Amino acid sequence: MVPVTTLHYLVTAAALFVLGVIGVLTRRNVVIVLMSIELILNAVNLNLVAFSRIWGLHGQVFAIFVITDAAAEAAVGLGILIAFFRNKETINVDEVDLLKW
Amino acid sequence: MADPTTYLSHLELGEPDKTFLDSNELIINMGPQHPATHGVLRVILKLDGEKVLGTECVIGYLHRGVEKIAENRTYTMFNPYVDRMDYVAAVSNGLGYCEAVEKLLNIEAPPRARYIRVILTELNRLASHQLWLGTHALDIGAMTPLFYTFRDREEILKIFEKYCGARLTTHAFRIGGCQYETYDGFERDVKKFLDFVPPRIDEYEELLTTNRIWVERTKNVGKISAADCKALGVTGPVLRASGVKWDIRKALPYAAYPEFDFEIPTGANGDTYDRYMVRMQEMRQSLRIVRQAVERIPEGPIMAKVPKVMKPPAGEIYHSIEAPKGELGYFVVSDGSTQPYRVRVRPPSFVNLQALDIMVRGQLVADVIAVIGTLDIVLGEVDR
Amino acid sequence: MEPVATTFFFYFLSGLTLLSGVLVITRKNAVHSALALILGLLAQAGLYLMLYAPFVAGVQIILYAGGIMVLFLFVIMLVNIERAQKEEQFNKQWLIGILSAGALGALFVLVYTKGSSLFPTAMAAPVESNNTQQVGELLYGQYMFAFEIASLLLLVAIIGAVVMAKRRI
Amino acid sequence: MLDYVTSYLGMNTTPGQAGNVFWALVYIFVVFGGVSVAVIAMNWLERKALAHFQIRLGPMRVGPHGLLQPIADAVKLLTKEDIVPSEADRFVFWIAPLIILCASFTVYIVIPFGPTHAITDLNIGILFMLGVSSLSVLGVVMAGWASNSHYPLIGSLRSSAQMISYEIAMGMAVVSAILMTSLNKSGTGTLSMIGIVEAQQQQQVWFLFKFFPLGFIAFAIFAIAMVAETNRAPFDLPEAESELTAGFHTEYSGLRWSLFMLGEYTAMIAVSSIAVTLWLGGWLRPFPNTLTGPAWDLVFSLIPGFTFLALAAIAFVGVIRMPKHPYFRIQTAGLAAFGAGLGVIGLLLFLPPVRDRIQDIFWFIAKVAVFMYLYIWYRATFPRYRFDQLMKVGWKVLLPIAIGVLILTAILGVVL
Repeated sequence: MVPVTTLHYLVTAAALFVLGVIGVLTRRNVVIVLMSIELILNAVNLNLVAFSRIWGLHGQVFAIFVITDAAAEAAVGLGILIAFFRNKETINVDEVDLLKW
Repeated sequence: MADPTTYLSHLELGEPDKTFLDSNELIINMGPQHPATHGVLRVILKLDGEKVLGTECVIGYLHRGVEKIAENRTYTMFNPYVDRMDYVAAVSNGLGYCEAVEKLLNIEAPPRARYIRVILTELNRLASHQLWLGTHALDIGAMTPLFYTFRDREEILKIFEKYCGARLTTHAFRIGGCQYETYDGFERDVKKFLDFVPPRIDEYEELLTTNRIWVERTKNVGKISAADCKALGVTGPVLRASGVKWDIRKALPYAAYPEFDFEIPTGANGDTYDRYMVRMQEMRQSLRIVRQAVERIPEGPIMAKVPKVMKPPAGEIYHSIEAPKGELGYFVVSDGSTQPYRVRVRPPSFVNLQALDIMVRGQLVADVIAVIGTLDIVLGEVDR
Repeated sequence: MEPVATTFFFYFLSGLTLLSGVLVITRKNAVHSALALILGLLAQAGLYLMLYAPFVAGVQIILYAGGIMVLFLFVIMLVNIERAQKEEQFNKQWLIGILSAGALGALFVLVYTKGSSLFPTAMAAPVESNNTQQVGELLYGQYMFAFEIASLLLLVAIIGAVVMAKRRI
Repeated sequence: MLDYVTSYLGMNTTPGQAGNVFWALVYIFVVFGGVSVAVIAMNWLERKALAHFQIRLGPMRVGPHGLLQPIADAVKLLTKEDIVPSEADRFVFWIAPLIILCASFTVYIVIPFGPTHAITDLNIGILFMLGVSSLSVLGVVMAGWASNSHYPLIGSLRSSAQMISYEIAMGMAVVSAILMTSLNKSGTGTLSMIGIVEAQQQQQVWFLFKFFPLGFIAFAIFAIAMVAETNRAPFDLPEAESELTAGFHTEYSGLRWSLFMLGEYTAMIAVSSIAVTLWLGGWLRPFPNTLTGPAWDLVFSLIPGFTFLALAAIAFVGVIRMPKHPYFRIQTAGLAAFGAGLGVIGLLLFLPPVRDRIQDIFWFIAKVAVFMYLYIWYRATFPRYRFDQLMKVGWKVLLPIAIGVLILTAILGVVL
């Protein structure tokens, strides 16, 4: 069997990234779109940590920053979602087409 | 005092599929099978998150038509039925009914009977308050007081059992006096009980009165003002906790109460904690009354001269007593026959339950439980 | 400590990650998606452990699986998902979306095949024992400024979320 | 193969670190079984102790003094009909108790019952524990949501808010204990559970008494927060039976419900273990540095045996006090057998090889047992908090104090 190398992790991360992009581009449910964004961020994290295996711990530090960003993004995104849902009674991303209501 | 119609809660049951975050309400059905509704009360709660926007009580799950039954029974035959209304304070119920019919018949129970009545009624008040304390504390989450109060209530029930053979639905009194003379050692039993119970009451207070969590759970919860109490006809400890010194035992004395020296404990804020304190002090006052009564109990007959077939003259009478839960009134109408034309009961639980809505509006779900507990309702009496 | 069965665990965990990713974007019910995502996050924490990054793995479990996903589940419960389930799940431009994502994937494949020489195949084995300490030293030393900015970002996010989610301020 | 199995024996480390899968599995099974037995014993003990708090007898019918009651309960729960509400989300409903159970059991991977008596020693041990135990909130949320009913939903929302809020205060208290581990010459702290206990050994003080009263305050905050974390009285709002019937597990019955209970008790033992490890010196025996010398070592190593002998003696007192009526013959014999079993265990613990190995585990379990008893005591004494008061306590009292203690600990650690 081929020994597991950095490239293996990178390929996994790339596949995860593509899955996330597909989710963001095709789903209509805002919650799932937000979760797909989490997938993308996770793919990035996996890349960073995999690289940190070679080039020192800086990648792990950045992974922690990315997790921080993900938390902030989730909080704000879900806040917007709740405000939106309260006004329009839907969580359909196609109907988010007004700049004000 | 606002327009009384504002107290009629008009709960419009909104669309059920709306969630409660988008400024819409959640309708929750509390009961009729719920551990904290003391029987089969059903409260429809309109909630905004955990905040109560309104309540509506649905009653009648325990309706047995007691008042209607009275119209087909003779005065004597109806006597045991009243025990089934407030089954935790059956002696008080019997006392109210017997005295109402006695008034209608224009007879008076002999002094010894009246003393026995006072002793048993006050013991029953204590038992009722103990049961209230146990269940109320259990509702708020303190499990242990329940067992302590039940242990001590047992002693009272033992005295009842020795006196009349029944523990719960005692049927202790008859129209015109008491059926049974006290048993040998009755006074000794009661005195022993009087000595043993005050430390036990201190024990309950030790567990609860200064307990931080208990105070936080009950202070400023379910507040009701004296004016609102009066407007709704709320009586009993609930009224007294709001600062109104109204006790039928003092205001419209009956039985042998004028002969005893006791105080009416009152509260100031009308919150759940005050009602708790009022009831705790009432327990001690009850003991005081019982002690005086048992020391001064006169000798003599226990039954007035009552005709075998009771045919009260046509007329009507309203007689009320201070039951553990508030004013218990009997309105008896006689058409001169052996059966009452109409008996109407004014149950304190039923009237006090009306206050639930204003007491819990704007408070949290957990407070509904505390307030139902503090109202001390018995569904047998509410539904009759 | 030498890791055991590295190859097996790598394929197992990365397979789990990818499977959960597929489930996330295909489930109708958002709660099921969230569950799949939690599974994926945990599998990824396992991958981090295999990469000798235990601290990141711990943070992943605490923050992602225990914090952010609870937030997601919370919101899913609060918004009405019954109706969202009955509606069309994919939008009209789904074909274009998949095509562009596929193009992106092709780009990745291209980069990794053409540039495979860039990545060393042999892995250095960093010492695991004081990983947390080293990360901490970097975080509070070299990346101090970034750390402060991140904390400010979180504060802003908290305020923003409260402002948006609160009904009346 | 045999070499592989025996290669671990005699090693001075945990099987996980030694990389010996066989022994790791053995440890896992031992810990899993031990915890399950502890939960069963805890079940019986809670019912009996609570009953005696409340002037009742508790279970008396099944076995002598109700000793077999937990088994009877387990049989009842296993044979009960498994009801799934028709509108429930079946998959989520099914998986929610499993998540809680897995989360609570996974924590035991890093709990050190002794210097080598742990499944493994992760160098992020305490982080791992907090993280994994925080996963059980997912199970609670999902159980409430999947039941598709109002009471469970409110219960689970309450519960998740409560668990997340108290996790923060808990984390702060834990961090202040971790800071104390770095107060050595090299200034390197550790997150490893074994390392934390060893740090206490080196500094010759339980962290409870370190920087008195800072360590004590942090411990108190943790002790309060852990009760809230495990949804026990007086913070048992999620399952406040008088308000929400049973909170998030209202719709559960039979086996699944028992999984929730198993998870709850397992989590209780787990968080108590964290508290013991961080502040009460883990497996260290009392006064390891003042009462030193072989004589004291001997005295302390005899305590486990005497404890079991005392328990056996209590059982025999029960045998003597048993009514002499023939109806009770089997019960008397059973209790005598139970007491004899305890006595045999006690005698076994006197054997030198056993008593040296068992000491650490005994002291750890004894300390955890104190917390278990406290849980029961709380339940018998306190009323229940209201939700807003609970939040107030968590955010406005515990969290600021915890942060203050953390800062003071850091300052003192630098200054001293």
